Amino acid sequence: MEDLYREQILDRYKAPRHRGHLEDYDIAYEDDNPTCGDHIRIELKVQDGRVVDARFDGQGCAISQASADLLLDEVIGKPIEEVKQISKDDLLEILGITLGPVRLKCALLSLKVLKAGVYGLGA
Amino acid sequence: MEDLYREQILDRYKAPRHRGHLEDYDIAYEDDNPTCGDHIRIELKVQDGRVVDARFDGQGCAISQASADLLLDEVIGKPIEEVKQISKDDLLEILGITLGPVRLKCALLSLKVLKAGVYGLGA
Amino acid sequence: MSEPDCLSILDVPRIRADFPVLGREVRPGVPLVYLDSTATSQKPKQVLDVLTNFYRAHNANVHRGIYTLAEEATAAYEEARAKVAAFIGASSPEEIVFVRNATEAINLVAYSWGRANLKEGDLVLLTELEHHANLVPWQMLAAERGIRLEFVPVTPDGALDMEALPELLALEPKLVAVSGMSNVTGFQPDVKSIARAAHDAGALVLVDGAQLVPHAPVDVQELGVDFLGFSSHKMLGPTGVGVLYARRDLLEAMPPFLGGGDMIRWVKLREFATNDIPYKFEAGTPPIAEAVALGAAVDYLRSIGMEKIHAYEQALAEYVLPRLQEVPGLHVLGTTLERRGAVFSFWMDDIHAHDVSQVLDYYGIAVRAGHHCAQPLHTKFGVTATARASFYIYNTPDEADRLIAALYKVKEKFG
Amino acid sequence: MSEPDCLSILDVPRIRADFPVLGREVRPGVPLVYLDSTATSQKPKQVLDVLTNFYRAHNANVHRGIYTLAEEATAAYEEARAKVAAFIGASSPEEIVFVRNATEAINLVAYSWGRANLKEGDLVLLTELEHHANLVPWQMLAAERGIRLEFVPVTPDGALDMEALPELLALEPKLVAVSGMSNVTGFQPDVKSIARAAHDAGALVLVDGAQLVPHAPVDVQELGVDFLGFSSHKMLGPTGVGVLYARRDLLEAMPPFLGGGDMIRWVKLREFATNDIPYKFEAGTPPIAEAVALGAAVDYLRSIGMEKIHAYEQALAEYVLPRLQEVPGLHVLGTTLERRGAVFSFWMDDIHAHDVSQVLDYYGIAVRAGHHCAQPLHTKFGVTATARASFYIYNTPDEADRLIAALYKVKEKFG
Ligand SMILES: Cc1ncc(COP(=O)(O)O)c(C=O)c1O
Ligand SMILES: Cc1ncc(COP(=O)(O)O)c(C=O)c1O
Repeated sequence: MEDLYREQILDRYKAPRHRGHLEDYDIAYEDDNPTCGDHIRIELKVQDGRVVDARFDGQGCAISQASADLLLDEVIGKPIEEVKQISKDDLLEILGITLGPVRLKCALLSLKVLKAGVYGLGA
Repeated sequence: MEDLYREQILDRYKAPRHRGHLEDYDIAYEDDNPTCGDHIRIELKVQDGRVVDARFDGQGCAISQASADLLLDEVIGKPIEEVKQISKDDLLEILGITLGPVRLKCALLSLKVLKAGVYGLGA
Repeated sequence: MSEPDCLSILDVPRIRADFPVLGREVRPGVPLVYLDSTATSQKPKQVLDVLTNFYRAHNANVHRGIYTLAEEATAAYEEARAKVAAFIGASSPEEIVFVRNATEAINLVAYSWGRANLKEGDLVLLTELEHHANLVPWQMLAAERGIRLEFVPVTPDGALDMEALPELLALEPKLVAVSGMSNVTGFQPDVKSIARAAHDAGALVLVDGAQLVPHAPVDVQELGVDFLGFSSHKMLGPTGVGVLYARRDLLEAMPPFLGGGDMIRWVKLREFATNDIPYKFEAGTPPIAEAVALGAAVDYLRSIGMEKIHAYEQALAEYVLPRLQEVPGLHVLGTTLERRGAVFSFWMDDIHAHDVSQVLDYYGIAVRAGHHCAQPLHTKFGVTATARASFYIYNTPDEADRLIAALYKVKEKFG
Repeated sequence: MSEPDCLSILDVPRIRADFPVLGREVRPGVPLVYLDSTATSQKPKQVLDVLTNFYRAHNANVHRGIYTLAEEATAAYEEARAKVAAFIGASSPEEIVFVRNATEAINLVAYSWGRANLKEGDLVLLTELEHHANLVPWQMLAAERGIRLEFVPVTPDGALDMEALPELLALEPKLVAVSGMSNVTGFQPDVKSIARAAHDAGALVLVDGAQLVPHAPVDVQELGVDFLGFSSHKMLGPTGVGVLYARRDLLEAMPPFLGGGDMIRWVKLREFATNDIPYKFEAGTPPIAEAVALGAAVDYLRSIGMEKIHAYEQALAEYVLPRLQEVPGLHVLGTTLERRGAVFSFWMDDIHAHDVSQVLDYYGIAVRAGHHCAQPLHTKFGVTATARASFYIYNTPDEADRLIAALYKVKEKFG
């Protein structure tokens, strides 16, 4: 547990910084993990090719929700081209934990949603 | 081999006593074992409820053919009612060998044909 | 039920010694508490010995060979069939078809019996308790053939609403397909009464026995079951083999399902004739070693006694359920103590089942999290996922205590 | 080919030491000579160790569990899939579906791809060499859907008549389904050329790899195979598991076959959505331990090298065939030495194959007798049953000598 539920993750789960909705956004996308019911929606505000603000909403396990919150830390302020470069490994490094196959899906749901959004699947 | 191909069986296989056909018969039946192609036909001549003569024909392995020949030894001269009583165990005792599941089917084909005949399936 | 009362029913420490995996530590110093036997059971060394001994001394393909090994392998395989037949009270071994698992057993019935006997508008009556294995094959048939599906409702305490049955049977279903024991609520429907009523209404009865057969005595003739499917891996046997029991006359009338070697009487280039039952339904090389080892699992279960196993699990349920319900904010899906096995699915306020399971794993406790392949039942109860702790003959009340203690830790962590 | 030449290819004595059953005596003083690997192969201890170790230390159900054991079991199962994919040159593990055996693999294609893509009058091109597993599923589809079947003829020496192919392909079959190696004549059709020609004619290509995959290097991409089915038990792995390889785009477009847990994305009472490949085709608990052990069998085969195995068996064929043909009154079904494995089906004048096999068993020699699930091929050659001796990596030229010597005894006995 020490390894999996690091303070950071429980923290972000209980008191997320980026949970909520934007009044006005340029990109939004949502998806879920039907097996366990994890759900994530991400909204991005983009100006001059740069993400100026972002929010997520959703429900699910601590890993999936904390991962979304930590991911948005990374995203906010970055040019959209750099956001596109964020990899699975980057996110796992931010999370700082080793995950089994099932939990990996939880952790990566937010990234999957983000990517689908920035690659133009969202509106 | 000593146990399975007793002299008696090889003998009967090579020089059967009852192989052939009757000019005139009251009961005849034939069947086969489709897996291995063993085939047996049995013809019986019945007078006053008693089997007065019998022949078999067919092809297949030594066990199936010798079993038919030895079975007819038993049958000839017997009242049809007693023929109906001949059991699987009787035949195996006559053969005097222990058989695995596959060979059992070979050994019992003649009895199956005989029974089908005397119980009126043949004409 | 107190701990010692439970343990007077079954000599669990002795049983545990037969299961190598139970000696394992999940991490150094953290012993395994395996509470996921509903997903798959562990295997005693008696079963593993038979499995490896088959390969080490008797391995050959079955049914055709005349040589020593092939005869031994065939005899062992057919003996396993006879053991399974006796175990569930079938009238003969020919009524036992070896398949991969309970899922394939039900699909076989849907493909073979279903496609030969059900036409557009015909009704199959299921229940809201069902595992996906007893839903999806019928949904596929509904999509393909236009058969109708209706469902016996589940009560708030996780049992079947038997009062709804007469009305549903009045719709004249052709088949009533019901789980013998829910893998979520642990409820064990009264199969005998359902079968009697179904037969009176002119329906055949299929029982999904994946959970029932490992946990309770089953006699298909006395229960009046026409089709029964179950899996070896949930009853101490290996993966890769399961059983379809069907009444002889049904099996004989059913068209074949899979085509290939062994299921044929003869084959020409453009046509074939089918073999006798049960071989008609066993195309290709069967799970030989697995079936033989399933026979050893049946021996093991019989040596303990299914009555005793059932009684032990009922006693465990009485021990565990109230203690679980004492955990604040914890809700059990399936609260009846009547006709139930020792399976407990639950959710905790504001804590996702994944997180529950993960924290429990930290304490060595293996429970499953998810919808347990019974999504409609979860939907009905308004939850997406539950954690599920399930007990079998090798689990102790002490392990239940450890589970409860760890659940308080979960609350602490996430509170 | 001389004995020492064969043995310079493969270190057979060392290999034999890995196979516990080969130390067995059929009767006291009569060691086993196992010449029936075409029916099922023996298993090395490396495979048995992985199999039992799975149950002793890691056993859990796959895909859903979050706890340690379940994660280990899932990782082991998926690793086996990746090993199999690499072994046959699949472009990704998702193209590997675990089934029971080669027979189920072919049935899966017939049920799923066949029923979705073939309509009345469509042609499936088979060959006269085929095993029942690659005949009966198509005959069933012909009876149900009115598809047509045509057959590439077999030549008198037991090979395929490739000259007939262009004419048959001109009939525009939708699928060409051909054995990669005959289990009767040992002939190994030129799959690559057949696939190229079939593709040019607009057909897909299914290869029955039950015999090919255990005995020769296979690269599905290089061969141009669209579907490939094979069985673990013929390639040193356990019974109860087999493989369907299919190209990703085909698998993705195919409707599901069996319904139940794991093959779904979500389930409501009256509808479901399918999971991603390969899970879409794996309903219910898969043969987990068996797949993991198949992975170990693949490791074992790779550690020897499929090229070497193939070369050794070709050398054995060159050693055995002429010696067999010297036995007076003995006729081999399949006399070509080109493109062949070390499988020899034969009949002896006036002696039934059962009797041949039985006498050989007396000398400890295990050969199969019958039609070897290739009845049309036997009919074509005018025989009902043959005896079949088949060799694998653990068989020696010395064992072939013992076979030949025993065949002379058979003649003596029945002469
Ligand atoms: C060429 C061929 N195809 C298919 C099969 C069927 O294999 P299985 O019985 O493992 O499904 C066999 C095995 O006998 C075979 O030799
Ligand atoms: C009630 C019930 N039915 C069917 C199944 C399916 O069993 P299997 O996956 O072995 O086919 C299960 C197993 O999870 C079950 O619990």
